[in-house]
Amino acid sequence: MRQGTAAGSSATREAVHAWLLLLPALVLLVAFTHWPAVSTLVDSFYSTPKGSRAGVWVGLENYQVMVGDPVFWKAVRNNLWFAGATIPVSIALALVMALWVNERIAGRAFLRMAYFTPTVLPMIAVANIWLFFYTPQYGLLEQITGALGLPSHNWLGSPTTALGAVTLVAIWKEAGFFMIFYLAALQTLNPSLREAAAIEGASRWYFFRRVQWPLLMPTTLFVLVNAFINAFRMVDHLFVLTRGGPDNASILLLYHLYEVGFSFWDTAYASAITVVLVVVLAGIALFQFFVLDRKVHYK
Amino acid sequence: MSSIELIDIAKSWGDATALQSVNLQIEPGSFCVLLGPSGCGKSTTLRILAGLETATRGRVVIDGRDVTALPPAQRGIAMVFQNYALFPHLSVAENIGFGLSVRKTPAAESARRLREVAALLGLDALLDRKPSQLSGGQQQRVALGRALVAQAKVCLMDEPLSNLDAQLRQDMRRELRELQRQLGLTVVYVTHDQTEAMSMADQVVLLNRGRIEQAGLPRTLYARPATTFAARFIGTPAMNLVALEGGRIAGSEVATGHDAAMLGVRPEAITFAPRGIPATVQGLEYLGADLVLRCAIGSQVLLVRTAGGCEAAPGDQVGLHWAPEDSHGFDAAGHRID
Amino acid sequence: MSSIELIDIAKSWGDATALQSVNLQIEPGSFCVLLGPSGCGKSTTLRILAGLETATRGRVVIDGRDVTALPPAQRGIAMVFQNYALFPHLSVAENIGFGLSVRKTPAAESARRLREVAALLGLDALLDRKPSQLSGGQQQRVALGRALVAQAKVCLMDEPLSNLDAQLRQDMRRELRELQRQLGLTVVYVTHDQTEAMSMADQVVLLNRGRIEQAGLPRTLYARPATTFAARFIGTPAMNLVALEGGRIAGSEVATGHDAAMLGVRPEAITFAPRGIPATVQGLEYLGADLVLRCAIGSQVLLVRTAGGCEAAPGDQVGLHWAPEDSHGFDAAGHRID
Amino acid sequence: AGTGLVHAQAPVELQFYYPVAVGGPIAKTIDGFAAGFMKENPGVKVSPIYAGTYQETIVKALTAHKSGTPPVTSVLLSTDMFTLIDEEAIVPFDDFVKTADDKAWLGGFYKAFMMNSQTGGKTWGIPFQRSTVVMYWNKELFKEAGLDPNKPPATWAELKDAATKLTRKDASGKVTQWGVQIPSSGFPYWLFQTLTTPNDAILANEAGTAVKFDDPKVIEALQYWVDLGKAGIHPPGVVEWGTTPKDFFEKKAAIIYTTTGNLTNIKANAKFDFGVGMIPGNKRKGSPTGGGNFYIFKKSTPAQQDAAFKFVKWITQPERAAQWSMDTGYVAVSPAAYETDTLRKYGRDFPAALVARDQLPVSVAEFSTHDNQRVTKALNDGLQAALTGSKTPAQAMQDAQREADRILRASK
Amino acid sequence: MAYNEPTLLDTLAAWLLALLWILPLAYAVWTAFHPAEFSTRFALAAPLTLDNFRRAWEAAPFARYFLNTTLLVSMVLVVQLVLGTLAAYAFARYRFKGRGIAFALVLVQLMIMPDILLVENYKTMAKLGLVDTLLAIGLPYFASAFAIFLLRQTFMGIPKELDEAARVEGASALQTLWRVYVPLARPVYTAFALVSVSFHWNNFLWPLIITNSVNARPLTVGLQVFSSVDQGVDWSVITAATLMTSAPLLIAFLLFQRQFVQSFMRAGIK
Ligand SMILES: Nc1ncnc2c1ncn2[C@@H]1O[C@H](COP(=O)(O)OP(=O)(O)OP(=O)(O)O)[C@@H](O)[C@H]1O
Ligand SMILES: Nc1ncnc2c1ncn2[C@@H]1O[C@H](COP(=O)(O)OP(=O)(O)OP(=O)(O)O)[C@@H](O)[C@H]1O
Ligand SMILES: [Mg+2]
Ligand SMILES: [Mg+2]
Repeated sequence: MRQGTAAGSSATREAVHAWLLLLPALVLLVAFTHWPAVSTLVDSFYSTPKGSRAGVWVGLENYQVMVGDPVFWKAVRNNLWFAGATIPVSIALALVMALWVNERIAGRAFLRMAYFTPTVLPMIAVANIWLFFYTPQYGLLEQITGALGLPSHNWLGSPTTALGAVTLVAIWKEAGFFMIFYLAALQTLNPSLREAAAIEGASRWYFFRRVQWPLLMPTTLFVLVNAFINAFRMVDHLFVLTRGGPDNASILLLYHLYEVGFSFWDTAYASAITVVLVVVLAGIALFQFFVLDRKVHYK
Repeated sequence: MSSIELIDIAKSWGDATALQSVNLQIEPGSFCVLLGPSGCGKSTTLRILAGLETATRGRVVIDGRDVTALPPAQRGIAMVFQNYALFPHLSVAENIGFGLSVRKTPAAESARRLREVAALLGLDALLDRKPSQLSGGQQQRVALGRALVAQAKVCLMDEPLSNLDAQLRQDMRRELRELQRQLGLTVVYVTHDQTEAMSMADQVVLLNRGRIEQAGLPRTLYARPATTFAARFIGTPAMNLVALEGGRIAGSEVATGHDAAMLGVRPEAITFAPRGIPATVQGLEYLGADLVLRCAIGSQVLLVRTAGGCEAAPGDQVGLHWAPEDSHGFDAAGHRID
Repeated sequence: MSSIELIDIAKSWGDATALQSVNLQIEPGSFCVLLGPSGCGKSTTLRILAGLETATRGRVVIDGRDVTALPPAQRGIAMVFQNYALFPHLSVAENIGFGLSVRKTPAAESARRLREVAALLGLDALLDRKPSQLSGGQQQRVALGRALVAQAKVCLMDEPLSNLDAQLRQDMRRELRELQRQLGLTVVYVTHDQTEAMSMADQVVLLNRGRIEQAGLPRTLYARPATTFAARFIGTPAMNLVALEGGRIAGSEVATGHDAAMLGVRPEAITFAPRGIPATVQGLEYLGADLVLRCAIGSQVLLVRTAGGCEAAPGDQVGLHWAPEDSHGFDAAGHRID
Repeated sequence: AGTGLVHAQAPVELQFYYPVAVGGPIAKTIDGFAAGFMKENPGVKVSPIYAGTYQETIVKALTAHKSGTPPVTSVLLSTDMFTLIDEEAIVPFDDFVKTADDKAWLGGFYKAFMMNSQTGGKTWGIPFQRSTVVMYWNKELFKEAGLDPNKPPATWAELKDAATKLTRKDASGKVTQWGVQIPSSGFPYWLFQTLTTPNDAILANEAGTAVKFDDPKVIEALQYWVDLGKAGIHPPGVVEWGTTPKDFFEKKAAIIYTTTGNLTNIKANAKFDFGVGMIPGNKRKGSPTGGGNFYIFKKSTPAQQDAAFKFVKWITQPERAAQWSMDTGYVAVSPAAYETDTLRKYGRDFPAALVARDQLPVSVAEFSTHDNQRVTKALNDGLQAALTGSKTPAQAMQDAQREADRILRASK
Repeated sequence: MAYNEPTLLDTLAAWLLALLWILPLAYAVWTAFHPAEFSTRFALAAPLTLDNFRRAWEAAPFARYFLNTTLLVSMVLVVQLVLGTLAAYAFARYRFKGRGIAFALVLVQLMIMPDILLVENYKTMAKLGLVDTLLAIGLPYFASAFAIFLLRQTFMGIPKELDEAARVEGASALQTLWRVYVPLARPVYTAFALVSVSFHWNNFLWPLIITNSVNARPLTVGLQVFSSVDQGVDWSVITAATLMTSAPLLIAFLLFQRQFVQSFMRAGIK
């Protein structure tokens, strides 16, 4: 009996400590994220207020509009394509890069910096530089393909390649970013495991597959959730490169959302898109997290 | 069967020197035990042998092949790490079978070998556990299992039994020795347990501060220690080393007939004899089977090992005796005088 | 000085039961040694005592205070972990001084204590190293130092000397025991080394499969093992346990005068006597000071410990003798018959 | 002059957002204006606030507006007028125009600029940094192609003709130099107006409530644009706005359409003799205007609004407008500005700067409606679809019309 | 040892990828130091010039912006690390009711695009009277789900034995955190710091909207002046301005990447 309450009180004390540790972060989160997010949810059930005309309750109308919005669906399709390309490719590249620069490879400091540049350079500049790369006729890509005798191509201006072109920029940006986290994680692995594997004659691939990869799972989970979310959040370069064009060939959901919110000023409809985007993202990301977290090996 | 040769191996990290100049020859199929005090360079020697550490100087030759620059995987060795180095995310079975699956050993064969090793080490019931769910000794056995299952021609073991209880340890010793003989393994074995060294070794190598102090048959090291260090290091309790002053035990009139700076006598070589050298019991330590008495002669103290049942108390006067062939003389530099 | 009481402690992880029902009383200022085979629950007991593991059932009382629900920091204990658990990012000095600086011990005082402990453990020259730059034994000494410097009233040590060489280990034992007496510490000490258990313990607790098999004075455990398990576990080589058939040694005509299922005789209690029980030498093991002979009587095998110098060869016929008071009878369930 | 008797101890705070859409030390010029104004009006404290591009400026302004703390005045796109009205963010200037002087001032701007500044009989914006689309051509390339470098194409037919001659291919058939290039990224509708206007089509009504994308004249204009591409004398697909001047410098395009705001840039970077001319006509001449107007925000105090009005009036005076035009390459907003000595001299030295002015009489309003960006997007999408060949011009414009009608239903 | 070291093939591939990755930077360097006409032509004989940098430097009060940005990123980083560390520790080492939900609530921040919250957050700042301050720029980013998530993953990977050892030594939860977890997670802190600093160094829209005066505005606002595309892209000045503003970051990275080299987890735990 006594023991039960003693154990109980220690559990309570633990919980109090934990919540105290969380408190500052949670207060700020609630104030600057959750509260605005809830008001976004509320807004999505009203019409867009225009001047002194307050929004009126319209129920699900904004959502119905969304279902009937062809641009929205185009953005959804594009975004799925974009996510399907950026997530695996950037994670794989990040991992390979991290594995390389974690070793004593020639020019390690330079390689690290090279891979990290996408994170350092501001998007405004980067997008403009990529714009140059993609420019027909004298752009870098053209200079290269031209030297190889290939025909000229308007990468950003043709609907077949615009999405691929912006995807490439995203991969470039993401891979270097995630590389940093893999690199940090690799450094915390116990080096004697590598020795043990070396003695057993494991090849690099085998060692990676059986030891490093599983032990990097906490980081992969982190990176995966972020890559997934970023696939729906990274649109900055669109503003410079294609503005979603031509004819929505490269439009992504968040870009569409920006258009609706900050160009059309249809805040209610924007709220509805936000709500759907956040709910779907949160659903998938949290599912990923809570399912995978169980399978991840932590020490 | 593989021979091993270490030629003039030295190793230092910055200022810290772990090995000074180690030359060692290990016969194919033999069991070589590295002995020595903590920090003397035993693990370092093994790690250089394995190729996990690059020697600052010197060469490693296995089977006549210079492997100094070869990666561990190409040296054909197995190893038990002093800190186990188990894969934390793999089960016991996977840890043990790691090398087998690396080498793509057929499934049936690996299952059989895994079963055998697990049975040998008493791990059958634990095969699905993760290392974090094992006791210290169980982890050590897994580490041992991982090395044994490989059946590599050369097996390096760094204190593989240190966390096992006496009984299990004894069983293991026997099994290891048997396995080694059966498979013709060349084993290099680090231990701090002399019983282990004595009972298992074909050759004992005694290291001290990164140098080989003495290498030879166990019996030789016990019976004819080359230096006072070797004399003191081997045997429990350690050999008594009594300072002599002009052939007499310092602070007494007892003549020894030795012209040496030090006289060594093993505690177990001393018996009680009414007409022996008179000594005073100063203290005693009970060790179960044995009793160790601390006896003073002049200014010197000698330990005497006797049967556990013996009745003695501090202050008792006793007579001590030892055979001339049981006494060892050392010069002032600590070298044996024969 | 602190007393410790474990009341009906049980611990399991899912299906795996580590402790079944442990009741233990440790006197204030005493030195209690936990002995037992690998995986029997020694570390688990210590960890429950330390508050690192929550017992599935039962209570822990230190100094009359129920600490079952108290966090480790409030129990006033120090601990040496079996796996050392050194802080890899801290130097040796910082590792040892960790607790002192956490408890804001004045700088002068901590410096003094650090110096003392470092000197005691022979770590003076290594104070600035990181754990990764130490040998196994050196790491273990750092772990020991971290616990000693705290001078907590209760000190838990999990195989603190397992990776040290015999000599250092003996020194350490003596120092530890002295320190414990001086400071009036209550020490709970896990070891698999019986010499250690015998020479250091005020009380030996023998665990087997999560239960206490026998607890008592070292001499009692040696002289009057309560079960065949205790009999076999304590002593090296282990006590001979000979199956009896109607009072006779199985497979022979040798009558023992015991009405028991098993007869126990310690190898060191057996002497050679021309008119003793006839036996055949089957094998021998050389242990330096000692020689262990394997002798067969009927279908049973007995180990006999004799002096290392003894000359014997397999096949020799010998006569064995032991005193009646050196023989122990056990019933079929393995319990002692007195 | 004596209208604003302000107490010295209570200066009126005048926050003023402005975007930067062209290169050059614009911030310095603006700060200079602000300082000059404050010197003459000690009761007012003007804080000019750089607010990014046009798009970022309106985001910033409307965000502040929605939080109840908008700037007092801001330069925003003239096409944002309907949006700002709908948001009830701004007040018309008419209320402040009290004196005859004020009225004269208001009437002094080019009509073409006022088209985007007035609706429903009220003036909501005052033209400030305004531009229009003109044609630039490379005289050297003209010479090389055997064309008269001083006689730019003036009609669609001439344009097509000249462009055909100006297009060059290398041995493999790859075009190395395009005859003409009309950018179509970002705001294709604006460039499209350089084709619809000459074809005598006006895309939106003055009230901003109806559009005529499916007008045959509009489709014809688009067809012309698409045909330029099909003829292989205009780059295929969507042409990037931002790189078009560079294409011109690099001689990858012999004729380009772009804003007058690019004049300074092209003057500085073109390493060859170039000409600036009016947009070629078809049924008529004409080009859309563009750029930014001053607006006054509703949620500021009357005193602030008064001060803002004064500031706007002050800054659009001919001398200032002239200076602004010279510094930035924008078109000066009133004929009076071109009568100033500074601009007159500048025009003499650099006649190209006057082309925009000369084109203004035939210029039309930049396309703008209620729910402007949404309707614009419908049009842009249609244009890009046609230019990339995924729809026929007729189809594209009909689709855009349908979409625009749907959007504008609510505004009617 | 020779084991597992990258082969020549790896080195080649790594360099090839690196060259691809650094291409934008390389282009920026080329363009920034050459006159505009060489921004699209790579002639070895091209003359060098600092004129682009001069033009960029004069276009905005960059000195002040550097100061603001430095203050901003330091403030944001410090607060993020402190709050993130505390929260991550709670998630990694405490079992308590509502943990899953609390963590989900934190993760949700990752999905919500901060720009969507512009209007609401502007209102909040206006209410707090913080508009046009550095604090206002940083405040919404102080609680970083990214940091919390990252540190949680890291803390979970730190051997439990070390936590136990610290507690046995009498360390309180916070002491354990500070003396054991934080130092052991150093490579991860380095990684996060680099990323957070880069992000806030380059963050644009929110700072632009919430600030009005030179006193509070960060570098990117200055940088943005050159991105205006109304008159076409002037790569020379954009790249010069970019190099100018990013140089501190690049140098910081080169210095701090060494922090990754140290690995700790070798000894002390069997
Ligand atoms: N986390 C765990 N989950 C499941 N079983 C465990 C766990 N930890 C320990 N055990 C089991 O509990 C039993 C007791 O473990 P404990 O560590 O106390 O053994 P020990 O007596 O210290 O052994 P050793 O001498 O080998 O260190 C062992 O059989 C072990 O496998
Ligand atoms: N990385 C290192 N840097 C500096 N010194 C080191 C390093 N590793 C080991 N040493 C030192 O080298 C010496 C030999 O170490 P080694 O591990 O070989 O000892 P050992 O004989 O195995 O001892 P033990 O029995 O205690 O394990 C020790 O004094 C140790 O402190
Ligand atoms: Mg060692
Ligand atoms: Mg244990």
